[in-house]
Amino acid sequence: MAKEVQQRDRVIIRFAGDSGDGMQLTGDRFTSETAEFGNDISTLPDFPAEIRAPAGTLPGVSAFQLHFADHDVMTPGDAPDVLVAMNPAALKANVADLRVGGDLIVNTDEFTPRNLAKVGYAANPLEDDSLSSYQVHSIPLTSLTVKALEGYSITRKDAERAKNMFALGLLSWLYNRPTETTLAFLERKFAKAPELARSNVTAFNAGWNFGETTEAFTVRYEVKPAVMPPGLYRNITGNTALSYGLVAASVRSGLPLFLGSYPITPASDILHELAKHKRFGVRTFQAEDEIAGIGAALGAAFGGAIGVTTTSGPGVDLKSEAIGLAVTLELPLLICDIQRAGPSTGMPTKAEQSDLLLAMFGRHGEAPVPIIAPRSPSDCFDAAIEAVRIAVTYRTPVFLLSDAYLANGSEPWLVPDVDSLPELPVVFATEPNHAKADGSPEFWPYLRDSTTLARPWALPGTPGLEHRIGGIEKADGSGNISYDPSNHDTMVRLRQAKVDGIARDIPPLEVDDPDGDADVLVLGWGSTYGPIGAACRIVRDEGGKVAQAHLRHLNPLPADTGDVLSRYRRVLIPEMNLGQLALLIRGKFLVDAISFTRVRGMPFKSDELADAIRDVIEAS
Amino acid sequence: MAKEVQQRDRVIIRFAGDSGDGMQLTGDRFTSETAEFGNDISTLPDFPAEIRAPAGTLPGVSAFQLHFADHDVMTPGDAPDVLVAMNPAALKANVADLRVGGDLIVNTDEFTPRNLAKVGYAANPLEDDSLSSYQVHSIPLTSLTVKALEGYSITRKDAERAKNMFALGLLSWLYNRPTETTLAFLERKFAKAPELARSNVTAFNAGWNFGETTEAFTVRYEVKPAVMPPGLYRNITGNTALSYGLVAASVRSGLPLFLGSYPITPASDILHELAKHKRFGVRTFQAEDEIAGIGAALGAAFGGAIGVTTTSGPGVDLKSEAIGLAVTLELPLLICDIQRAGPSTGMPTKAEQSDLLLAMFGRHGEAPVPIIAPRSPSDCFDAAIEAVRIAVTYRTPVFLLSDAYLANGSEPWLVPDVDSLPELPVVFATEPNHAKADGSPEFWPYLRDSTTLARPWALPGTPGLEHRIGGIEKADGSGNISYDPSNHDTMVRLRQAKVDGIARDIPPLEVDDPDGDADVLVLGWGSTYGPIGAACRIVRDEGGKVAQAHLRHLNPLPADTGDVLSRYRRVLIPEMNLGQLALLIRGKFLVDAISFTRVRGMPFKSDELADAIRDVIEAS
Amino acid sequence: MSIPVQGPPSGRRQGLDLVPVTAEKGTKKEYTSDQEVRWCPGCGDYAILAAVQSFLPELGLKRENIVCISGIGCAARFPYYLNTYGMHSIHGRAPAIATGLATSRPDLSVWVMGGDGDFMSIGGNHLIHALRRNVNLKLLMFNNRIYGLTKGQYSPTSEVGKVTKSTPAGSVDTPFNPVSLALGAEATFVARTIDSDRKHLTSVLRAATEHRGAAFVEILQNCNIFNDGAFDLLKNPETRDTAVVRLEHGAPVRFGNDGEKGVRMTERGALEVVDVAEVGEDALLVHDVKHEEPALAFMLSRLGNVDDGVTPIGVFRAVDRPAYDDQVREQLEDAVRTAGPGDLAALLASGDTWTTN
Amino acid sequence: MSIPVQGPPSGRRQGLDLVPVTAEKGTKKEYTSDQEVRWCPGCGDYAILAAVQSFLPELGLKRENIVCISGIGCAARFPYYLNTYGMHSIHGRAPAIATGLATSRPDLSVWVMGGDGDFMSIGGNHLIHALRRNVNLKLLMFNNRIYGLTKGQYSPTSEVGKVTKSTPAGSVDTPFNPVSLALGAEATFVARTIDSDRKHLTSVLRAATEHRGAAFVEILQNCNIFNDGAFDLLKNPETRDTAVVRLEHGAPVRFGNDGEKGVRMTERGALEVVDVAEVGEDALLVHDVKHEEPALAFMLSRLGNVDDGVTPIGVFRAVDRPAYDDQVREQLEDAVRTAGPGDLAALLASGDTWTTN
Ligand SMILES: Cc1ncc(C[n+]2csc(CCOP(=O)(O)OP(=O)(O)O)c2C)c(N)n1
Ligand SMILES: Cc1ncc(C[n+]2csc(CCOP(=O)(O)OP(=O)(O)O)c2C)c(N)n1
Ligand code: SF4
Ligand code: SF4
Ligand SMILES: [Mg+2]
Ligand SMILES: [Mg+2]
Repeated sequence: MAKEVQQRDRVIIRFAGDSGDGMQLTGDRFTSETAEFGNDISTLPDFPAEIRAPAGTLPGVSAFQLHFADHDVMTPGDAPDVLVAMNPAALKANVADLRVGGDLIVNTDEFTPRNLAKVGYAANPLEDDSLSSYQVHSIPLTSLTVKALEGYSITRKDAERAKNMFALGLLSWLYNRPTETTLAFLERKFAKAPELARSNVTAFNAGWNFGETTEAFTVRYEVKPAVMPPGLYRNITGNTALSYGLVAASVRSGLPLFLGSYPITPASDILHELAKHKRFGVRTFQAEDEIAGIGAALGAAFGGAIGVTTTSGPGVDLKSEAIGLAVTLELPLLICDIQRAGPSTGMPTKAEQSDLLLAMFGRHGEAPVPIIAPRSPSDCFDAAIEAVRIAVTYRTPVFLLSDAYLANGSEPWLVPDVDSLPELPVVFATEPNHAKADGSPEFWPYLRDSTTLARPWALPGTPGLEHRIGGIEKADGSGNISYDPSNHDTMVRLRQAKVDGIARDIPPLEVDDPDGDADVLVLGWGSTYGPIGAACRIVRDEGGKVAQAHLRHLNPLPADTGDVLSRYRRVLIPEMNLGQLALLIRGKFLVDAISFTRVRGMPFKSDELADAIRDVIEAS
Repeated sequence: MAKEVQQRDRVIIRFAGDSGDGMQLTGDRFTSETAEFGNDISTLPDFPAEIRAPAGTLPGVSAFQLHFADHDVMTPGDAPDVLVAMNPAALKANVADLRVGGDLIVNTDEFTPRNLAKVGYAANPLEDDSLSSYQVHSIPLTSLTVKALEGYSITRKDAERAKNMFALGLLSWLYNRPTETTLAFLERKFAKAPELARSNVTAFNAGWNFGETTEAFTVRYEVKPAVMPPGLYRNITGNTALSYGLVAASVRSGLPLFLGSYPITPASDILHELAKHKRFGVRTFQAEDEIAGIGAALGAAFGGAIGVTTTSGPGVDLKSEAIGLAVTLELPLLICDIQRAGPSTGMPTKAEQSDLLLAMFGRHGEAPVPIIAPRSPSDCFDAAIEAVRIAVTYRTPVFLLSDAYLANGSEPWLVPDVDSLPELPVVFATEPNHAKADGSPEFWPYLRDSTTLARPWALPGTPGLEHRIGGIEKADGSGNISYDPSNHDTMVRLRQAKVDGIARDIPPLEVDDPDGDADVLVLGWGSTYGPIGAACRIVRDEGGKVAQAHLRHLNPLPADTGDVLSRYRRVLIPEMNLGQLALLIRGKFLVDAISFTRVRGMPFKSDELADAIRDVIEAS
Repeated sequence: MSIPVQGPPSGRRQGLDLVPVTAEKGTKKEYTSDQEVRWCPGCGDYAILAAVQSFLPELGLKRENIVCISGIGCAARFPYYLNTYGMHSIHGRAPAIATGLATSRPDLSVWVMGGDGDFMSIGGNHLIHALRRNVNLKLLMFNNRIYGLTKGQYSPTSEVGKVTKSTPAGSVDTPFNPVSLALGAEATFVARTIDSDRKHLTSVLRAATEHRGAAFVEILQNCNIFNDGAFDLLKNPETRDTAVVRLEHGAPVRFGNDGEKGVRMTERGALEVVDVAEVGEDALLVHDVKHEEPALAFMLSRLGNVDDGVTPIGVFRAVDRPAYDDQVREQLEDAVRTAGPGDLAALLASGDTWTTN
Repeated sequence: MSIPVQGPPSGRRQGLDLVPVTAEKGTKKEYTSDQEVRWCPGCGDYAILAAVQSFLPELGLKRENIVCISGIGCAARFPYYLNTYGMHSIHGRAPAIATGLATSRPDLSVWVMGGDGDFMSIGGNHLIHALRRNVNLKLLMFNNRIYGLTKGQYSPTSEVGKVTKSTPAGSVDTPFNPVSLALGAEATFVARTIDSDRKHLTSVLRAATEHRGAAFVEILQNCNIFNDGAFDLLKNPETRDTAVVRLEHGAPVRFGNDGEKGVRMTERGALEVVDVAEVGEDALLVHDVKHEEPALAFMLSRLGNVDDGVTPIGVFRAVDRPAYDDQVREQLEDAVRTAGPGDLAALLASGDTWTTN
């Protein structure tokens, strides 16, 4: 009974199984328990590609990884310490990532000749020595669960399905997690089917007791709670945080939120989430295509709403023309691009950072658009508010570049106090702003604010300000159609200056250079923040010196970016693309930045990044 | 009778009038006569914006400028020596450009109080001294024409309309042009209305005789023929040359040409031109939108045609997603972007070079596309053939970036010998190229040529090569769907390497550095070739040293670009955008290139470029 | 100003309900902007503009609550000339943009103007979706059966065999019949009228504004530059009475110089043109714009195929169906009614939470 | 190989004319690719795949001359599983891509497969234009009334009130009736069938291949994950006979367990469901797929509105009209016939030329 308890400062667990095995749910529950316990966490779900592949096949494998620790966690982790493999496909697809010496928990019931053959195992890997570098725990999870549930009046299928709760119980025991939230969750989830609720609870307890009783496990682990700033926490994914950020921006600005969107992985969840918040006056319009989605958002913006459109790469392509219209109309608009692996359909469920230059340049003509990128799942909340702030202040479309990893990954979030959120005051035009030659007042829709260069936002319904805007070049000030060559030059430069000028209004680039004497700066953007931070930590732990800076504003860049870069001998830019930020930084600052790229649809491993940093330090 | 004849080495004439005044036709005819005479020429039509504005208004002014000389001409000229203004609007819109001391020929009949008021002339400029810096020739062109045509059984309207032929006759006399082609043209044009033919000929002759007889003109000018390489010449616009280039590529490759297009200014004329060439098996498909246009072209390419789509900026935006598909399908496809002033609708009839970065980066994911740009109207012919060559050789979409100026501008073209045109041999796959595990043959659509990295082009209808391609990431070689992370990284880099590798297959960057000792290099691309060349000539004529290089291949750049750049102390990059090539050059080569930009919808003036060059020379 | 995003308590609405009215109707002059009109002299668009400028004041709405949204094309220049709020957007997308505006602003009367290319070529999809959704928009399509602005290519409503710049050997594709297409797309209001018939045009506009939901109006418009005379048969005093069939709700379908012709349904479910004197008025089809099923209206839309050159004009269909935007707003109101207005702090703190201190 | 771009001398063509045939018909196995099928177990797409794989060999065409083009969606995975040429393209654009292929290659039999979202949402415009043009394509729309691939949002064919991930309070927009929309878009061939009725499905496919031009086939398809049972009424042996109306050319429209029900046209030009015993078979509407006007077919497409839950299946319309691609090719042939094949040297040297030496 009294098993040995070992201390760990961090653990990475991956649950892997068939799409139908409920691995996402298992992961979610373990995450909740762990959060409740007080560890810091980072999670990474790894869905199968798009459609549900036939059971037991490789494309059907669904996985969920979580990393928890007694200190702050920056990534979902590179190599799992524990892999739960519910079938041969899950084993095959995931075992290579398992740390040598790690725990491998397999559901032996599924290791039938048929299932093994399905994924190309010539022999049963549990029976040869191919897994000898791991601590293998072969457990007939399915049959143990079914046995535990004998006597319940549920179908055999339902009994088998509960095996994920058995596994969860076992893992909860292994890491000594609090179980209340899971038990409460099961009651809630099966509120309408009490027998299912009871049987799932039983399966969960059976798993716990199995750990406690059996000889298979000789040690339990303990991971102490992390010290985190005090406050109310919840776990949150990037897509949820982004949605909440939009709702918050609507509340704080007093403007209604209008989402025009067409479903696409991995952005659809934002549409789903926002569709729930009708009480906040949020309108969600599922359009006939991406163009209609952004078009409707722009129409709503003309009417005074916060117009938002959410999509991923292929949708951004289609929205290009409308974004260009928004640039020239100078209306606020938010385009959220949840980046996925391209080109074309690519790998829809996988992450990539390859839309940066698309966001910068993906429209004909000179059509500058500010770009913001969140760095972590919970940061999507703040990034969304900041993006809306820029859009409404500067009357401009703004790009928010998230990605599939941020979208579905999660981490604990210190729930902010509503009053601490930025206010987003918006002043609409109500009066004429110009005098005609005869002295009578008139309204000039392109007379700019001298600081922000923003034009007035005059809503339909405002008497006396009736005006027409359009995509043809406009005369500076009056906004009337103009084909005057030098006016065009002026307007092109004004639009650029307006966007460039936002640099005055954003914080300087924060640099994390603990001793202030590093030679090498690692510059990143977006979801690589965690892996880069973890890699820097690895390098520093070895005594290496490295500085980290992470860009939230990609366009314009913070005003001091050039200064910061010039303080370091070498600049390393890791990206999940072929070097898009690197091109911009090199072109703008003539700094010989080193581009380190991996385009695998997955976050960097902190180990490989640490290697890259070491290489640069050594070479410099 | 025997008027004084003065020699000129070059003359710039601008015809300007109302849209209904036939100025384009007049310009065209004068161009033909001048070409026939043997001068070198460059022309620039300047259409009114889109719709026909009401008669006599400024937006309704239509102009045509031509520059002819006894030596090679590089641009349509900065400031006209002669302005023909058919009405007050034409005068007002154009007179500021006229060289001081230049000839101003005005049609006094149109200078009525009503017409003057229409364009905001408080007083008749012919009657105050506002035009005193020009040689004003006030001529009642309309009434002289009508008088000359008394007795013809045509309507008064038709008689008035012939005033452009009167003006043409006068100018033809003034510059001593051969008149046969115009007379023959009129016979052809009015073949079905002989009375109109006769009256137009009479008007033309009346104009000639008016010059000969009246005191208004005391000198005639003579511009000697230019020395040009011997051969058969014709005048050609960029859009026609581009169309011919496509037909030639079809003939030389033996592949049928398929154009999928949606009308848009200034690209529509290519559709119109190609629609005429059914005898060449050219299929033109006027699609429901730009996406369908490129989609159909891609479908045709799958079937073995040269698939082409023609458009301008807004259309390119819309085609982005399909271009990304073509990138990953690795099928040949040509996207001709006839750039116009943006963003959004912008100024549809005006030129700009602002789609370069769109062509480079305007698609989600890493989706590299080769880019070619013609440098002059006739060069569109060769550029089109080169673009098709790259597309079919490398199985890739290719961008051809022309612009509104090249599209409508014209110059003499030494008609090439068909046999001298590149052959474009294409080999389709006919056999399996791989062996299954069991040794039986199979076809792998993504097994690449080891040199070009091109994949095989296997046409439907080829037995044994049945295969499926798609936008999802494909396994290297087999082309089967693959979500394997490292395969994706491989494929992303392979597609990039394929495009980068084209650099091996294009000529080195030609540098025009007469003495080989210039410190300053002017680097350009596209339609700025003429103005840059003319500016360099101006600077060199003053004894300045400057080198010129012009990029035809924008992606990839010629392999020696970096070398060339490194040979010069300063690099100046003039562009009709905000510095798009400059960003690429700086980012790629870390060269502190100076960007000189004007975004006015019109070609650079060679004078302002010469100034810019002088500044750089002085500063370096 | 504050934005009235919520309308009064819900319930089925009529025509321009929710759009604020004014005591003093405006004048045509007030509805005319200061921008110079730049269509070709003689263009049919002028007549449409004049009709709309005269008609709008009649509605007695606050002028600032009228918005006109267009795409690109000659027709699409329309907003510049109306002294209301307006947006000249991008080619084909006006119905989508207007959908967003109408859905978020119940207090606006939203008009969409455009050409046949704008609405039926590049914008075809947005049009049919706006119609099936029944968004509260007035959609006026100026059908000149040609692309005017791009200087004369054939359009999706050009007749077969049309020789244009892009079809020198004649077009080969069957055009859309805009009325049929709209009916096939579940439109609740479909009408056709003619640029030059000011009275009829105005009466159709009036019917369209009385309709709540998407009202699609095809206006046959002469492009005297690139497709001159396309509708001469319908305009020429000599031919028009035998060519134009004026549909009137509740009346038998008759036409001809003295109403001597009529339209009757055959047993096979087709229409035929008959001599009223022969068959008697009772045998004629009685037009019913309120028919819950669009099939009869659809049949009428094909009359030109049955009897060459005959063109029915007027309202084909005008049935009640809740408007998309009204329903969207109702869902918001319902949510607030049943669960109270949103509480941001509660939202942020929803789900499993824990506290550390 | 050389590309056969020109067909034999022109003239009106039938069905699959110009596509090379083979002496040895293939087998279902030969038409099955080596790729693992990745739909959810139980998905209706399996039945459609099996039917197509069995049916195609029947045509006796050379397998390499068959091409299947799709957009994106579950349905759009179809090409991977057919051992013919295929392209899995981008969302909604398959009809456009196929148009280019069919227009340039008369020797191919081109099929377009996709879902209701692919064809009617993002791809709606390409669909209606392909139909009016009458491009020689077989367009099969797998209508599961949901977005499957993106995990369950409502689609333009979802019924009003549908609760989905994106419409938690129920959808408010009226869906398209795909048959009505196609007819409104001037389609020459329109049919509807059901995934699970192999025999009917195959008979409709046969009719579609016999048709030259665009053949639009709506296949009601069960998505057992996100919209399970959507068509149960039409499949359940208890209800199907009274719910499904099988249209047969030339036959009176009857249905019911023993054909006891029938469809008749009222004087008002609407349809009604009647008791055959009462009215007599002669009173029933006789279905005519060849009717030159689509109005009756349109009326039939609305039968479900008239009598709730009744769904007509079969061929609604199948009329002759020259195919777009055939006509395009004829224009090329004509040009060559009248003016000879193109001469590049002559083209380049056309217009005003001059010589210098
Ligand atoms: C995306 C895009 N494609 C093409 C064009 C070019 N274009 C402008 S208007 C137009 C069609 C005009 O025809 P129609 O809509 O019938 O209007 P009309 O000019 O006849 O009134 C086209 C093709 C454009 N502006 N934008
Ligand atoms: C441009 C673009 N927009 C959106 C998507 C996402 N997407 C893929 S399939 C699909 C709809 C699927 O529904 P349907 O066409 O009915 O096919 P089903 O999966 O139901 O067979 C969507 C929205 C995409 N791949 N590309
Ligand atoms: S081109 Fe035609 S539609 Fe356009 S303004 Fe002129 S007449 Fe009117
Ligand atoms: S989600 Fe639905 S349509 Fe897609 S494969 Fe599964 S059952 Fe079929
Ligand atoms: Mg038109
Ligand atoms: Mg579907």
